[in-house]
Amino acid sequence: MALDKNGIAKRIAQELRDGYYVNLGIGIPTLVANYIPEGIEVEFQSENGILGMGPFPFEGEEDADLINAGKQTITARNGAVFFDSATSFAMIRGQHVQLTVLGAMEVAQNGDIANWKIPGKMVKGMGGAMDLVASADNIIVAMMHTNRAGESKLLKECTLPLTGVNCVSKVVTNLAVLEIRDNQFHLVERAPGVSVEEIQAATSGDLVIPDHVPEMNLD
Amino acid sequence: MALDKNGIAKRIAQELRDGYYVNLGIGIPTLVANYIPEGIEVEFQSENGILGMGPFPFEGEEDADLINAGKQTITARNGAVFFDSATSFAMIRGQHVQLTVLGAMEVAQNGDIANWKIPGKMVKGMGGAMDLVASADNIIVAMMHTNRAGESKLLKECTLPLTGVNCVSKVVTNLAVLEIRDNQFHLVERAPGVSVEEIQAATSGDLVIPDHVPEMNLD
Amino acid sequence: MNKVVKDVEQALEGVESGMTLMLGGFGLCGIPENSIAQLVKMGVSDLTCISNNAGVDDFGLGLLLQGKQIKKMISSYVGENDEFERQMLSGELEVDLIPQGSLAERCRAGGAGVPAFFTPAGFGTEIAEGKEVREYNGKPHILESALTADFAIVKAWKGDTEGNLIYKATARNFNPLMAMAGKITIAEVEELVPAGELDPNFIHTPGIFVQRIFQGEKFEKRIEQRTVRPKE
Amino acid sequence: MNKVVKDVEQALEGVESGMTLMLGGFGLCGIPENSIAQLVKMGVSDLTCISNNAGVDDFGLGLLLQGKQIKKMISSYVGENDEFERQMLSGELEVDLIPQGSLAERCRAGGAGVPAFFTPAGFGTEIAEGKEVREYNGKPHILESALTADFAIVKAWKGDTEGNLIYKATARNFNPLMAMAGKITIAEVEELVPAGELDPNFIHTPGIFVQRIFQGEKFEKRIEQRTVRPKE
Repeated sequence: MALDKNGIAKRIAQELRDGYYVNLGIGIPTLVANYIPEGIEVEFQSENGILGMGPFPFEGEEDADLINAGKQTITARNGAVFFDSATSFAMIRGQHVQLTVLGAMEVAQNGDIANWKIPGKMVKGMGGAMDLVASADNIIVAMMHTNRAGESKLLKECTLPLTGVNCVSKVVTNLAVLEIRDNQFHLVERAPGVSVEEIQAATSGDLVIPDHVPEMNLD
Repeated sequence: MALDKNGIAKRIAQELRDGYYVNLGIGIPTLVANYIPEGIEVEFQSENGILGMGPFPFEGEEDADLINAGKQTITARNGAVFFDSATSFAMIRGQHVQLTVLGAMEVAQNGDIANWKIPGKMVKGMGGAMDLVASADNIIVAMMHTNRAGESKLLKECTLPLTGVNCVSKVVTNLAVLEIRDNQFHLVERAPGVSVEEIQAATSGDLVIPDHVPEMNLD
Repeated sequence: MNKVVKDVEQALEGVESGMTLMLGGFGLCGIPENSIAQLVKMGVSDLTCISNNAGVDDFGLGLLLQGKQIKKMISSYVGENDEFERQMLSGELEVDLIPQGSLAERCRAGGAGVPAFFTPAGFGTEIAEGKEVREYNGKPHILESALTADFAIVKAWKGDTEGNLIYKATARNFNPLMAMAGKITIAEVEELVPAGELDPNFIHTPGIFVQRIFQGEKFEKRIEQRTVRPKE
Repeated sequence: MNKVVKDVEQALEGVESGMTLMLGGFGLCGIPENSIAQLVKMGVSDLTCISNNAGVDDFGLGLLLQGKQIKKMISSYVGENDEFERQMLSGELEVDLIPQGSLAERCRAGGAGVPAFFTPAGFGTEIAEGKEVREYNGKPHILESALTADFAIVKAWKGDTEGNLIYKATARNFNPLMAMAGKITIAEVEELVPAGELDPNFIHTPGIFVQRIFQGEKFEKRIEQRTVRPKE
């Protein structure tokens, strides 16, 4: 069965390593914070100026001056730090953040990503996404495998305006985990109960399928 | 009579304007802080990271963590701020400092200045001088008119390695106040009792002498 | 060096139609509410506004958009605003979208006298069109230039009479960077204290960057996305 | 994220001969005394040291010069040191002198992922030789590149277990910039406190930049120029 958003987040959480500083984008990536594996300590950075982001505040304890990049009210953990936007992107551009998780509209088999603009429709802007994808060594995209029209979001080439080039290293979708290398998608894991054929059918880019494709372990 | 170092400092202090942020170099420039005209408020920046520098500490109250760019123990005034070296030079390079006073070995009539290196002798380094002279709009040089060998320090062209080009706007020496424009030194004031002829003799660069050259008023 | 002005009217004196303004804040967090209200009142128009976001329909820079006072927005993210969308699609409003990190660094550069710098952000995208590309450490970078403004308008938590500022939590964001980059920088603060009351070790914006400071009359501090968890 | 190491030995593990080190401090103010003593003890040599100054004969980096452990100094001002002078004039020591503001900005750039930037400092001087010149705002600027180091060694006043640092007064200087630019950054602090004790609003160096932190055993904090006025 294909994963829901929480399932995708749960699978991505397995990519966390002890000591990682992590930037989570808006949407599915935000949910990753709910599934930190036991025995692992990570610290969340939000590009509007906090390191050590905590959970949402208790009702009535919201502080308008304390938000994340999604403009949601949040809290600060013990040991948290606030800083300005230039320092924040110094952390990102300077590769001090070990893992970036973000959503996408399209990912190409060369690692290109498009997630900020649909020509002719409303343009909301790239926010920090272009800085994040251009800087990070370790970028995981969290998204549904196909769009609402049922078309594959894993393409030979992106059709939408790019956010960054050759930057995505891994994609986790509702159907599969895929690695990007040698200009191809490499199928690494299947969602529980999802067949290789389903994944192949939903993938428009070149897909390398090994002999054995294990199911994700989400327990 | 030619001025002493304190006289030079006193004359330069007349260039201070209310609301100026001022960077004073090591040596004679430091003394300028002792002669702030009444009714004028200025703030001293030291490039090692303080704005709002106060006088030397009382004996026994020195703090090793509180020094100026000359490595002297100092105090901080009410409203002072400490900052890092990048922020300090952001102030300087970004032209937020209205007046820079520094010493020189040579000044040329096009505004070039040399004050950091004598080839073959010990090289101590430029410290912040190159940033200061390249950035500031308003640079006053405080120096003796001639060197120990009696040679003019106001030249057609500098002979020593340059610290900066076309940057000095005014020179105050033990003999005179001179402005630099149109590739010439313009004599503006004489030290009390010093003749135009003495100044002319001590100046190797082109000197423009107006009909009337007033004496400095140091009262 | 006293930087205190009487009120918001005096603070914004000299702001004219056609000028370039920087306005601090991220979303509605840390925006100079009182100054924005005054800009509406003054009716200045044809403004170029540099601000990470464009407010919401009825708050923040959205208020200036309603009055069609803005000619051009320079931002990184401009969602959350129907009037913005309408004006942009109709061509009434020019929009220059900039990666958020480049926007922050370009403001800092403007204040720090660094006219241009290389960054990897945006390489290979339409943002890089017409920009110089150079490879460093095996990676392409594009040359970005500094931003400055006729007036930078920032909002701080506390400030002293010398213009020294401190910000609270994530309301800091672009404020300290824009404070550096204004030809004239105006700070509105929640609390104005005498010089010497703020610890010199913990100032976020040194007063040298600030020309005018005043205590804002009222801060609504609207929350854009109120997310909470129930008390256990 | 606990960054605490047991002592200075553990903190400096992995520093090897031939490496590039950044060391914070201005003169003798805010230098990592304990780490320098340990470098002497370790006897590592052929070091390239990036530091605004080179200490005095018998303190600070002067101690490493005495042991001829430094191959190259990258600094802005190196007076106050006879042994330095001797080694430089005899050609034993390479010296790269950099304008102080460019040094600071190059360290910050290294930490911030900005590989190069333009600055007016040094144009027309020997510092600009071989460097690209470009005019901005009618003024020539030269292109300077970022600096990074195998290890950055900084000294802070207080630090917490997560590596968050605060500095005291002008002992801040180059420390926060170098902390950003080390592949591994080591912080020695006068006082190490548990996470949560430092106000998150007033941290000078966020812990993300620091890999190892320890409380120094002893700080001499020598004064270079003791200037005082008599008590009235």
